[in-house]
Amino acid sequence: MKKILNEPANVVGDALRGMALAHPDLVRVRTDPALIVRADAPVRDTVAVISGGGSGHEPLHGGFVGPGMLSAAVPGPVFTSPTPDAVQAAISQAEGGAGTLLVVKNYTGDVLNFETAAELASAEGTEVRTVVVQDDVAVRDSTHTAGRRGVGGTVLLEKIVGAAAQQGTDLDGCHRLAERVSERVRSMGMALTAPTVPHVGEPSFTLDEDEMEIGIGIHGEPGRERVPLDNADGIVRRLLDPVLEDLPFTEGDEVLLLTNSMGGTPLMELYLAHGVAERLLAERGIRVQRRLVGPYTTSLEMQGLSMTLLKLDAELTELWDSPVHTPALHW
Amino acid sequence: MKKILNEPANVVGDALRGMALAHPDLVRVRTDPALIVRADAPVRDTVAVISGGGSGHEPLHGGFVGPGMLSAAVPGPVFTSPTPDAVQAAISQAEGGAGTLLVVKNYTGDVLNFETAAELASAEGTEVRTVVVQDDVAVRDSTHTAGRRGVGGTVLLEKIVGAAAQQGTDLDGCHRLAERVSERVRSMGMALTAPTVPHVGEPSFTLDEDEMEIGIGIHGEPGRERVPLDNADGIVRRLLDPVLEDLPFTEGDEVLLLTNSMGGTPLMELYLAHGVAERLLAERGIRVQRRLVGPYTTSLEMQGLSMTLLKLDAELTELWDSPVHTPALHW
Amino acid sequence: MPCTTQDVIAALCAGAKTITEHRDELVRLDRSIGDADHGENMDRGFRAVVAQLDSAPPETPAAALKLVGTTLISSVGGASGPLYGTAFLRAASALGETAELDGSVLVGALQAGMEGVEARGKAVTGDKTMIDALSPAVEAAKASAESGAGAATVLAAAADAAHTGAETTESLVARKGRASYLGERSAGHVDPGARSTALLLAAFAEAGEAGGAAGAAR
Amino acid sequence: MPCTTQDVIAALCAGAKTITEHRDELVRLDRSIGDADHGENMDRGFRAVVAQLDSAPPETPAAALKLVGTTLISSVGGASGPLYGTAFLRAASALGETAELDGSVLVGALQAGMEGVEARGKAVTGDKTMIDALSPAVEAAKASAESGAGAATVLAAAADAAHTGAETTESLVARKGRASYLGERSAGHVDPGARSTALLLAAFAEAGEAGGAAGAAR
Ligand SMILES: Nc1ncnc2c1ncn2[C@@H]1O[C@H](COP(=O)(O)OP(=O)(O)O)[C@@H](O)[C@H]1O
Ligand SMILES: Nc1ncnc2c1ncn2[C@@H]1O[C@H](COP(=O)(O)OP(=O)(O)O)[C@@H](O)[C@H]1O
Ligand SMILES: [Mg+2]
Ligand SMILES: [Mg+2]
Ligand SMILES: [Mg+2]
Ligand SMILES: [Mg+2]
Repeated sequence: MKKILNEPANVVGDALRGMALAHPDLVRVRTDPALIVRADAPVRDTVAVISGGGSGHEPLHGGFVGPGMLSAAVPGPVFTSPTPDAVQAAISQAEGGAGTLLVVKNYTGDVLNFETAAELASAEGTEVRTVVVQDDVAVRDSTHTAGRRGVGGTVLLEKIVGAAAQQGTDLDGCHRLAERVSERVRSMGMALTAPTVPHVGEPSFTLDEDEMEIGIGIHGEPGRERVPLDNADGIVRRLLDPVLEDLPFTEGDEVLLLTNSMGGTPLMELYLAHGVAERLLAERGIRVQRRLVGPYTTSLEMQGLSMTLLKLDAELTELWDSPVHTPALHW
Repeated sequence: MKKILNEPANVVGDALRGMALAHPDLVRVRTDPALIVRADAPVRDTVAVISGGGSGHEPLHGGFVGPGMLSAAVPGPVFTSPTPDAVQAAISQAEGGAGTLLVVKNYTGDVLNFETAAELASAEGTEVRTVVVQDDVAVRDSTHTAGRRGVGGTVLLEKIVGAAAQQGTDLDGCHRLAERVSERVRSMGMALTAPTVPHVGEPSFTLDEDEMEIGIGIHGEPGRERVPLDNADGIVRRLLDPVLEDLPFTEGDEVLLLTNSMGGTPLMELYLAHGVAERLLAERGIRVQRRLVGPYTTSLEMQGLSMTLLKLDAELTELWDSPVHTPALHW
Repeated sequence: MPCTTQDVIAALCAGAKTITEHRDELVRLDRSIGDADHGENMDRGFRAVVAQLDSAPPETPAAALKLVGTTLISSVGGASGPLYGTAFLRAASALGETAELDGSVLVGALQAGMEGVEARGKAVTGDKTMIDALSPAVEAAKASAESGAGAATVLAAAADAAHTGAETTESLVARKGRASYLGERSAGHVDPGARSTALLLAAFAEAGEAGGAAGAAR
Repeated sequence: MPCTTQDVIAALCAGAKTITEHRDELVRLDRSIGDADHGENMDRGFRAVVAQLDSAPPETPAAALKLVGTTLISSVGGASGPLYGTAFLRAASALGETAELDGSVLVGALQAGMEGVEARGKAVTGDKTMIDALSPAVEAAKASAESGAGAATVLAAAADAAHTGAETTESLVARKGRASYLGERSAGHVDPGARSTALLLAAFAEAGEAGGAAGAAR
């Protein structure tokens, strides 16, 4: 296993300490339980927007803690949801009296652990709401299954809802907004290589030199199908087509396009893919009004990318544009 | 070769088009010759700070084009210096009447091509100065050799000199400042894996599962030595020790620390290494006043990192802090 | 041969030992159809359980199971933490004040544990989850208890059925948990949670037999 | 058998062809001790040269070499672009108005080209660069011309010496160019630029012989 590590079991805490040193003005961290809070938390009379989940998806979520986005983030072990106590600790550090909105990616473990935390916090008198992000169209949706995963769309939701909270929107309003973003965002991802989890020591799956995985998640799980490597046009088409069909996004729609690196993809290839996506969307008459290109929801060193589309309207665009001041997003 | 590409020969142009679409408010691009200029160029009566070099080091240099940093960037083919005409074209697009400062990383090819461009531009009446960045302590310096490479320190120099130019400093002042930064900055890098150049199709070198390269450059050239894989403490020490000895940096010095990913390193490992570096510097009484952690001077998908230290003073700190508005650096 | 608090603690320690021994196997199973952490998660959780049992030995069987439940919830994370945690908490409630477990009390605890997993995870038999080991275990335990067997025998029956149940998950297409994301590709691999359930029950049963033998010798 | 503009153009096209044929070999050599682009750079440059020669055929040998120089400078990039470009530009200047090259004119051009590379790159013999092919080539050409040989023979002597010179770079530790970053590890590999110099001179010499044979037959 080729990693820059000391004790593999301590990777999350060690990384958190480094992060705190790198951004002393923006965040504070704790390592037991692991959590990251805004340096100025709690912010009085402001809804606390808190997210979390397994580590290994950086900058998600800790990189988005700061004014205009998250109040706190709760990183579990690598690819493993945090425990309820950790979530509860984050709530009690970040809560400023206006309630807490939990942003949970739809994985059984995250949902169950955050659910328990919400119950415990409610029992202690904090008002808690939850939004479950489930934007991954690679997963067939049904009430009989675990449902769709939360992936790249989570970043967009966190930015927009975080902006609303910063502007003083109340818990009800933040919750409704979060549901609205969740309904309008769709994603799909692919991988050229697999990530290696530190406590496992070998790649999560193996792919031949001429193969890729389509419909991958962000935890090293294999995708829906393994297909021959295609060129950038073919790859981007395979991601965008199901995304567009699902909502659906149609001619005249105004969208935000996130071209997301899974972690190890060179920026050159990411921009190249972004250009292809903009061309394909223009051909369909879909108008890209905002864009974000970079590693935002990653899976350790996995090479590959995901495409996320959010259907914009005036409110969402204004919230997207409003200032944000976090380690990974800043304007 | 696992890459998200259409025609490998067109990778630079294709990526530039995607970049322009991603950042329409910040940059304009041309593809023949390839160049990236500030959307508002030329900025009248302001020194044009222009850099460039082979592609594959993104976000260097194109990601640093914008108010407060570079006026233009000239990307050559992957890992190959651009030609003089391309540099000249960038000068003529960016020049606003106050002269041009060329920021050149010390590679024979870059130096020769930029030198020729400078001659041609001077002949046409533009005042041109050049600073050659040579911060890589892995290379033994001597007048009988090609000298030290320009690596991670380039970003810091571009930020600081770009800020000065934006504030109206004249060409002489920008040039002196650039030389001063160059004298105070040192770097060293290592790799766990090799990059794959699109037109080559296989990794630039091969490393066993338990080996790493110390003293690598950013063009896929092997390093000074191949050693057994070490833990994060060991790796960071091997990078920092020669950097500290070289200038030297000593107790009480105030520094900017750049913990730079070579491209494919997970952010978690990068923050972890940053934490180690801050600890080692604190032990030596060196005071880290500013920090930058992320992929800034990369080598395609190479995993690994470099450490750069810049000795700060009040002027450099103020210029570092002043606003910057580019695709990759923004505050 | 009823089952005392000491026997319960011994069984739990045996469970922890088997999880540590099978950590890598569980990681491997989860790597094929999940995210490669089940062995790591369970190992982290049961190490914490042993530490807790050592530092504050519980006084009743119910207290022991409750301690396991809360410790798993606060140390495992993932899907298996809340699910196993709930199972042990519910089993603890079912035990009430009982000081010594017999066959039918055990059935009640097993059943309550399974219902806890069902309530939280919403999985049914055939979804390729730990339910596919738990549900036949409960059935077998019931049948065994109804025929008048003691705690150790009931546990042995449950363990056997769980083992077979876990093996049947190999051919299933997952509908719950992470493996469901793979669709048809999830078939051909044993579910890690079903496997850990079978491992735990086997360890409990073995400890039960040892305890029973000791009890018989007493 | 003097060497006309047509012969020069034929030689340049032969040089381009050999570069394309050896693109991968040059990439491989540069991969070992550099950045794996020398074959790609030279191939891009000489394809551009052939396109230029086709679209605007030069009228004198000097014009042909000048066109090569400017085209390489504006299409190759890297270290080799300005170095080879300068070499051809200086060689063109040395030719002046000469319409047909003989042995001694050729020596002058080769020498001027080499001096151009030295002036820009500051390398000396033994630094493991194209100078290690060029410098013995110039010496051999001089000796051959002094013994009264014609252009083709002089070129053949230069090519032979360049070939040997390139081979000697294998054992050298680089002091210039990218290979110098490797220190001692640069030994054991032929320098790519020295190899491309040898390849070009060999192609020119072969074309010269063919041209000479044609000329003799005329
Ligand atoms: N909804 C569910 N109901 C019952 N068991 C489930 C459910 N979802 C997952 N599981 C069990 O949890 C196991 C995975 O646990 P683990 O790997 O520790 O958590 P995670 O899936 O969060 O990584 C699966 O093998 C399965 O047996
Ligand atoms: N200073 C120099 N003087 C002479 N030749 C040089 C010098 N530096 C490099 N070279 C030659 O250039 C060759 C490398 O060319 P190329 O790979 O195209 O450019 P780059 O090194 O910029 O990638 C080397 O093999 C060497 O022969
Ligand atoms: Mg998990
Ligand atoms: Mg090069
Ligand atoms: Mg798992
Ligand atoms: Mg090269």
